[in-house]
Amino acid sequence: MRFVPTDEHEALGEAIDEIIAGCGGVDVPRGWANGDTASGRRLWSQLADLGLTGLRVSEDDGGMGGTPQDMVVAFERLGYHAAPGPYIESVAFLPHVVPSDIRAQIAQGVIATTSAAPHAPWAVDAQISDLIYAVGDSWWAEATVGSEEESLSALRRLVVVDPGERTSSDSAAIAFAHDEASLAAAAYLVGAGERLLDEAVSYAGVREQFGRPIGEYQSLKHQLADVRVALSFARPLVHGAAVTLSDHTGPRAVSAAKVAAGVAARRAARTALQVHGAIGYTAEHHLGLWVTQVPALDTAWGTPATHRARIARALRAE
Amino acid sequence: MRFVPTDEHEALGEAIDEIIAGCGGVDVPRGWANGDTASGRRLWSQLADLGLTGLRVSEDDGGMGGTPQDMVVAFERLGYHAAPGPYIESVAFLPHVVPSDIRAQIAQGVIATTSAAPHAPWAVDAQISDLIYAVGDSWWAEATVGSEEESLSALRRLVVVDPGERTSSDSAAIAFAHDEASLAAAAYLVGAGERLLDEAVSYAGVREQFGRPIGEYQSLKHQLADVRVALSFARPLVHGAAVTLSDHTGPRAVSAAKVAAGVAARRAARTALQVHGAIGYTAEHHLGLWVTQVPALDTAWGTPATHRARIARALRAE
Amino acid sequence: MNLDLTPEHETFAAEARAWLAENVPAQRLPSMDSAEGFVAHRQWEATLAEGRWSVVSWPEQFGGRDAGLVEWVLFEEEYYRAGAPTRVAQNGISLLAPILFDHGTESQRERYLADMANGTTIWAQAWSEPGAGSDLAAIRSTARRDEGRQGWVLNGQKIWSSRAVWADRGFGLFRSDPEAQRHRGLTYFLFPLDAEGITVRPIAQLDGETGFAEIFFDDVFVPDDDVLGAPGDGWRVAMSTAGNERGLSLRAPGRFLAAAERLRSLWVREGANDPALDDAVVDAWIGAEAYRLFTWNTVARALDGADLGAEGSMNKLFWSELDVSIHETGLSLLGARAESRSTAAVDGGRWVDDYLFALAGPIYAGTNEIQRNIVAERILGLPRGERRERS
Amino acid sequence: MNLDLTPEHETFAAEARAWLAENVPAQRLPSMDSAEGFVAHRQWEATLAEGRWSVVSWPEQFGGRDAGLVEWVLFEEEYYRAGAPTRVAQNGISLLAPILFDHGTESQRERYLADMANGTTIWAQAWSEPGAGSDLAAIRSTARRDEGRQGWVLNGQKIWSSRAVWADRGFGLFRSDPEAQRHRGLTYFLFPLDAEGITVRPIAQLDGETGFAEIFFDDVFVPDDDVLGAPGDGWRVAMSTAGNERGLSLRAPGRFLAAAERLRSLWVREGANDPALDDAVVDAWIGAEAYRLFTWNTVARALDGADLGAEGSMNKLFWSELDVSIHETGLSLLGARAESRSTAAVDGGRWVDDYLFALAGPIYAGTNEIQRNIVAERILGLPRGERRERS
Repeated sequence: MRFVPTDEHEALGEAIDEIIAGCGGVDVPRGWANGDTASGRRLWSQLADLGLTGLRVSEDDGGMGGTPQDMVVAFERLGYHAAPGPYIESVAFLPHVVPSDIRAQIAQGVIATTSAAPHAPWAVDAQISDLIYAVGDSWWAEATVGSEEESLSALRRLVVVDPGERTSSDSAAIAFAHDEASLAAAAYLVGAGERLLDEAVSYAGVREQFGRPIGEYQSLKHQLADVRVALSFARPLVHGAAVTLSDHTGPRAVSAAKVAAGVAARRAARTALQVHGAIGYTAEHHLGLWVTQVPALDTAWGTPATHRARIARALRAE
Repeated sequence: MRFVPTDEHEALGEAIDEIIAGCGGVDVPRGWANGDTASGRRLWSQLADLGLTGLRVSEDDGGMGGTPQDMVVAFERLGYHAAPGPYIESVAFLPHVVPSDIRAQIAQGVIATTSAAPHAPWAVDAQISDLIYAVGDSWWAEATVGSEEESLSALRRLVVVDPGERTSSDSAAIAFAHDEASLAAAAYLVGAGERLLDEAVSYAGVREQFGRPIGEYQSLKHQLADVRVALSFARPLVHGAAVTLSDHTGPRAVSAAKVAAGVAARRAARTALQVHGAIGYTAEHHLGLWVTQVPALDTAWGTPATHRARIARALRAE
Repeated sequence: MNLDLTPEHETFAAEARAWLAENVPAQRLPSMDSAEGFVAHRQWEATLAEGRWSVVSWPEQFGGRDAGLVEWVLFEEEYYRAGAPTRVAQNGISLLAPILFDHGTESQRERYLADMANGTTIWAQAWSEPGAGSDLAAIRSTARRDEGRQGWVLNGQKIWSSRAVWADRGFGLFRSDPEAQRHRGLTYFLFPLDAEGITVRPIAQLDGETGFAEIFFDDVFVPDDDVLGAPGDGWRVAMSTAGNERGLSLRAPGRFLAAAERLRSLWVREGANDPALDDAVVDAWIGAEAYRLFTWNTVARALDGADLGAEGSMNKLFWSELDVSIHETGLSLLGARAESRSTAAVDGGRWVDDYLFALAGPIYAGTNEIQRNIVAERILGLPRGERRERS
Repeated sequence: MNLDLTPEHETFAAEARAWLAENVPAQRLPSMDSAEGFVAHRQWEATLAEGRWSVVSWPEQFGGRDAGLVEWVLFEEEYYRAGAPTRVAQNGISLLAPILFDHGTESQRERYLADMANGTTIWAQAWSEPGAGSDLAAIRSTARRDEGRQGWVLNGQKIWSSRAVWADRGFGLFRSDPEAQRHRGLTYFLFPLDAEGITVRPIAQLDGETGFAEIFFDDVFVPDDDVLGAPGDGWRVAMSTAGNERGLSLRAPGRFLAAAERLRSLWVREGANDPALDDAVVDAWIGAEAYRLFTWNTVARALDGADLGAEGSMNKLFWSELDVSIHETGLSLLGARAESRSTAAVDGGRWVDDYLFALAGPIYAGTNEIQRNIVAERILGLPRGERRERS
């Protein structure tokens, strides 16, 4: 029993932080939101060199053979930095579905995306992806790009895709892929929530109203404390679900993690917006990147209602 | 359009306040909680003299022929003072169900109670009542007292009763009686919430911690402000439901009033307890009379779940 | 205690309903915070004015109907129920006009009201500054007396000015007495947004619109004619506006009743299979009903001459939270598709747009934290404590 | 990062489980805050001690098993899962014993620990005073030096002393230096509750129990032997207890896991037809799981030597709100019958009892407002502001 990130996990997180800082930090998602995906693609390539895109690809297929724990550590950092692009699709979902040659390409840094109805009805960011798929309950297919829809999130392009010829696939493997994608989204949400909290705390320390830093006002203090508590109790659910992902209790643990991470991150977003006031509501301030990404990811890969219903079924059957 | 209490309503409320003050104010429910019902019975008799117990009995039957609006004004005051005894049963429910000779007795001040399953499974306070009934969907009956159960509320005794010979009754009239009883409970809850808020505001102004009145702390201030808002928006629903009680939208309006009054009063109870701290948690302080009465009445005469479900059905059918 | 309309009121409401049914554009107009949408919304103001529905509560001489409070609320209910466009003239009509009526000169009323009512002149507010958001008394933009030209010279910077990108004129407070502190020594000015020395910089919002702008003042001359109220008296003049903005006028219940009804309709179409969301829909409906009845009670008391004072703060807390929760529930009902704001999405993607708009509610027109202070101190009478000053 | 138990830990948990299955009373004991229940609970402490399960983390010489943190949490999980009685010796074991181990004399440990472990001596805390609730540093009860008798004379009044009505001994802080301010000049004393000059007055609680008492001190003599830590050093000594009370020790996850499981069971039996309550049950289960995993993470970090400091405040906020919401949901599932606390009611009426108990959670052991201040200032590093002082 040692339920705490290892030194290797810490090192992985720090490596990701450094690479993102080197690519421009917040300028990466800011550029992406404005249609300039160059630095985002450079980031993708550097993270691929680190091994991130092959984290869940076996060493035989040219990947790192990492664990779900490694995966959540990585996605928490991606969320913290609002890293744009179809990471969930490429890193957490597709490797469990596509054949080994495609897995190997993904490990090497090829950008892949997919739709996976009903929980992921669009192939996110297909317009910048090299490989585009559609996945059903028990099949996968290469897909072609259809119409594009604007997302609630400034960072996501929702692309309708048409599946080509379908290849049968193990439905259990696809179900597992859905769970891992949901868990990746949960980890991303926790990271996003941590960033929103950091932004709010910094701003509260410098912004003054009525002659005092607003961080002295007890009302904002308590709202921020509640965010701290919500995130601190959501995170162990994410890490715990990573540990038990392959157990028979894995699906409910993933659902609990996704629900709690979404609640905590939404609370962080609302509070950060409230602390920043109007400046946080502008597209010029980077806060909005997280404020809109959070509800989008809370909805994607299983809505809270979907995940709660799955837990209810499991608890009733117990 | 003049949606505001009339002068007559104000006068009725003040008369009730005065009578209760004359009977000992908070000592009435305090005594009742300790098993001393004498002042509570004296209060009942004086309120009967005022016309309260005959408020919803026609003048032909010796009552006041009052409106549902009069009724909610009265129950709000009863709730404010935590007046104990089966007022909802005698004043709001039974007059619509029992024959005119019994209505006349109630108007004269005879204390009556009833069970009305499923929403009121016990005949509250039957041990001190003169007339005891059981009411079903389409019948009523005199009833005998069975076992007694302790309530969450210090002010209510839950008495299981056995119905005797059943008399058929108009099911529409019984349904109307249920609605009026629910509305009376809602009004009582709003009054109770107002008292809890008043108690909390007074205490917050005098109690000091860390050298300052706790009412200066923004966190408690904001909690109290939220209670003020919740009660201020629940009250118009109660008064509005009284106005439209006989319309086809009456039932949903009653349900909305009961739900909102319960939410607001529960919030008031939680906040008042938090403001008072440990002293509020003692049986010696009178705050507990309201703190326990509120969840009991929120549950009685249709739980929030029951009332929300009824609204949902109405909205879906619209 | 009644909710009965007089026959006159019923006639008024029926007339409004009929006119709206005939005139409301079938297609939602483009956002009024876009160039194209602004033009379309300005045209709609003209249409409203032709029907004499743009400013029902104003005197007839300025384009109104001399309507009372009850009629005004009825009109607002009908307006939103009909799905009519957002009012691009809103800031002028609800923030500036009451001040012009109370504090303006005869000449100012003549010059500005009629054009405000028909959309010829769209007004933008210029309240906040960087460093003076909810704390308006911290204003630093200046007005320097110019005796020779019989007027004032404005300098400084305003921010969060809604509609200012395309609007015609602005109104706001400037510090005319540099010696005076806080809310003393401020003056209320009216000015054209294309005046020499004014630069307007659009600020894009979270929702992709550009409803806000910054306004920079570099030696902008304003003649005495365009001082509203007495010089130095701007704070008192402006505060009646702030009360208005937070109070009844900005948020008649129609908007929330309409949103709750859209939610109900969405739920009947989309949500019948997810009973866990029933309660949220029901609570939204209860909230909208509560808001409607609360308003009617407020109207009755206002007609009785009650001083509603700080009650606007309760109002603002309630509607801003209700609006967020209606739209969160709407997005929940949409499930995995909630994310799309495409016009091909359910209800044309407006659930996302309206959700993002709702998120701003707890911030603007005085943050909800400030509103809770006001409720706690002015309504509940709790002690002020350590805060040094507050609007 | 793993959640695997070692074989030794699994053996330990299995042994505890087996012993509990054999020994936990089939019938719920009467409330420990009643005369009869106190006796029954004291007897249960003796039974626990016979099995050497009363203080698993203590050294063997005092009746413990030298168990580590992991075993302790495992034991707590098994304990609550088995539905075992509330611990009447809790305050002594979790608040006083850690101080005795850290600050006590050899003689004090010899005198007190063994009897604390087997229920012979039940201890009550005497922290708060009227006027010094969450603000402990405002203590006014005094300790006057009596050189002749080599001891101290206590005077004053303590309140909110749990278990004091039937307990044997008490511990608490008194002001030994009348000149010193706030948290300086306080001394930590141990005393028998039947000492001459002590009067204990029961205080009935909202839930009808008498768990609290006031303790009045009228020239109560305490010898130097019963001063814990150095005279004047009481604040520092006591604060390690307060951290403890708020932290890991008082609320191992077992209690909330057991409550969430009771809720799940109730819901399967009673709530299947009311889907609107499903989400609340699910959220309670998620909360209990989060608490369990958070605890295991805390245990791992504590074993790594991390300073957990203010984290106990997050813990307290979370469990106190979770406890209220589990019991509110339980009552909702019971529908119209929720109100009854009769033994004939569902689950023996305990949902009402436990709900009322849960309502006290956000108040005691430092109100949740104080905990939020601590989280905001010590964990998030937000500025203290003008509050003059805080524990």
